[in-house]
Amino acid sequence: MATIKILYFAGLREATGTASELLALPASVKDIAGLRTLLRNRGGAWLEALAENRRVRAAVNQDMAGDAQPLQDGDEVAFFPPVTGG
Amino acid sequence: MATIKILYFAGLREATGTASELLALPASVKDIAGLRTLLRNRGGAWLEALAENRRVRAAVNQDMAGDAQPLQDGDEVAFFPPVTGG
Amino acid sequence: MTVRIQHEDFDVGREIAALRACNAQIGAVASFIGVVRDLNDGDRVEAMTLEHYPGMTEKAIEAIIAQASGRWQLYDALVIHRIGRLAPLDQIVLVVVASAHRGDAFAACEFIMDYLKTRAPFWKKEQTPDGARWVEARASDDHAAERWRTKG
Amino acid sequence: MTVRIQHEDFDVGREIAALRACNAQIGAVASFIGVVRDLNDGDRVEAMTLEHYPGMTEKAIEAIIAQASGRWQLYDALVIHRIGRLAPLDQIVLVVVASAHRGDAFAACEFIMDYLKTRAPFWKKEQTPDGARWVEARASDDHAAERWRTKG
Repeated sequence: MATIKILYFAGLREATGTASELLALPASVKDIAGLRTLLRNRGGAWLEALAENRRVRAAVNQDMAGDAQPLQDGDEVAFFPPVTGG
Repeated sequence: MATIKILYFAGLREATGTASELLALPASVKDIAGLRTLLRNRGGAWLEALAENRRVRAAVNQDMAGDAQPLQDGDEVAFFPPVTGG
Repeated sequence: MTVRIQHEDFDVGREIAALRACNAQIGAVASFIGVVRDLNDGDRVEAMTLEHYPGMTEKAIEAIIAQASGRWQLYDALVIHRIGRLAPLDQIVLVVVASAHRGDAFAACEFIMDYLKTRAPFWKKEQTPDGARWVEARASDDHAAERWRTKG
Repeated sequence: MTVRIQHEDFDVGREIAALRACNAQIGAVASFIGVVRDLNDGDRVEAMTLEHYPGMTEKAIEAIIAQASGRWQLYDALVIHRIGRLAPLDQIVLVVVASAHRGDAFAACEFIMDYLKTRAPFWKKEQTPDGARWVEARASDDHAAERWRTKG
């Protein structure tokens, strides 16, 4: 079974109350889109923070990743709002 | 009779051997174009340094001036090559 | 090419001098400093906190600099970005680019800033009299980065 | 808005700090430093001498800054240009522009440099192994200044 690490940053970390977690991926979850759905299905703050109309970015192994990006055992996935540095 | 001050800079100063001069303007010289001709008519280095095919800029009272710029008593005129600062 | 993410302030004069030292082929140094303003979107800002994604941030900025180096003739480039709590007037970011000619230096410096604003994982949280709030990303920053897709 | 023509070197860090001191509305500081290169048009440059037209130079640069201020939102701007004898690696010119936002700061800084290169009365004489020569004006500098007539 594939296990991934998920990191949450900024407003997303605050809304979910989670900075990071290790997650055993159900076999049905193949990509970022599937992972988003899985997390939304936790309901409550998760449903709201990862709502489809929210602009939440994803990265896989520290590279920006689209919804179709496949997930593999050991991946480091991150979710965060659009960046505002500089 | 109108008297003007003329300044020469950079390569033009070196070519003419002149940094500045006071010049009593003949009544026939009304503008920068006329002054250029007057100076060229000195011949030798003047003819060459102010040749028509040379890009020599002019300023009157410290503002860039075209050939049609009229000259008045007391004007400070300057001739110089295209600028190369920065 | 250097990227530094740090809590401490930086010395602009020293950083620029170090970047151009000993290379007499450098004719142009363009730099940019981002500073904390005491007003944003009409509200007074008392302080801000900068969060980042350690590892990815450095990687993202290095990729931006590499892209700039492929596009313009650069001798060197430096990006320093601060994290943690900052107050108005504090320096946030420094970008310095050294090149033979000014056109390359200006373009690369602005390109790096525009891409950093949209691609480097930093997030600002502002402390205002009404409480703390995460700064929203601006459409104008996306547009600024977009420009470079077509421009020379 | 400050213009200084001087023989002495300048301290970039100090000048930038002074320009943005006390104004917490400044969010962006763009700057440019022009440096003497040891190679120009394929020849080794041992030194250069910068001549100017006292009075007109200051006036011309002040007019350029005024034009930039009319076009972009600037809090302050500084131009320092050195004259006299300079060696490779020596600083020639410093332009610093402070604004609320980076787009204005970058554009105004580059505009001032491009106009300074074509409108401010300075002339460079290079010392090369083959003797001294006046630097020729470049068409590329005219084109750089031309761009601003139509652009943004």
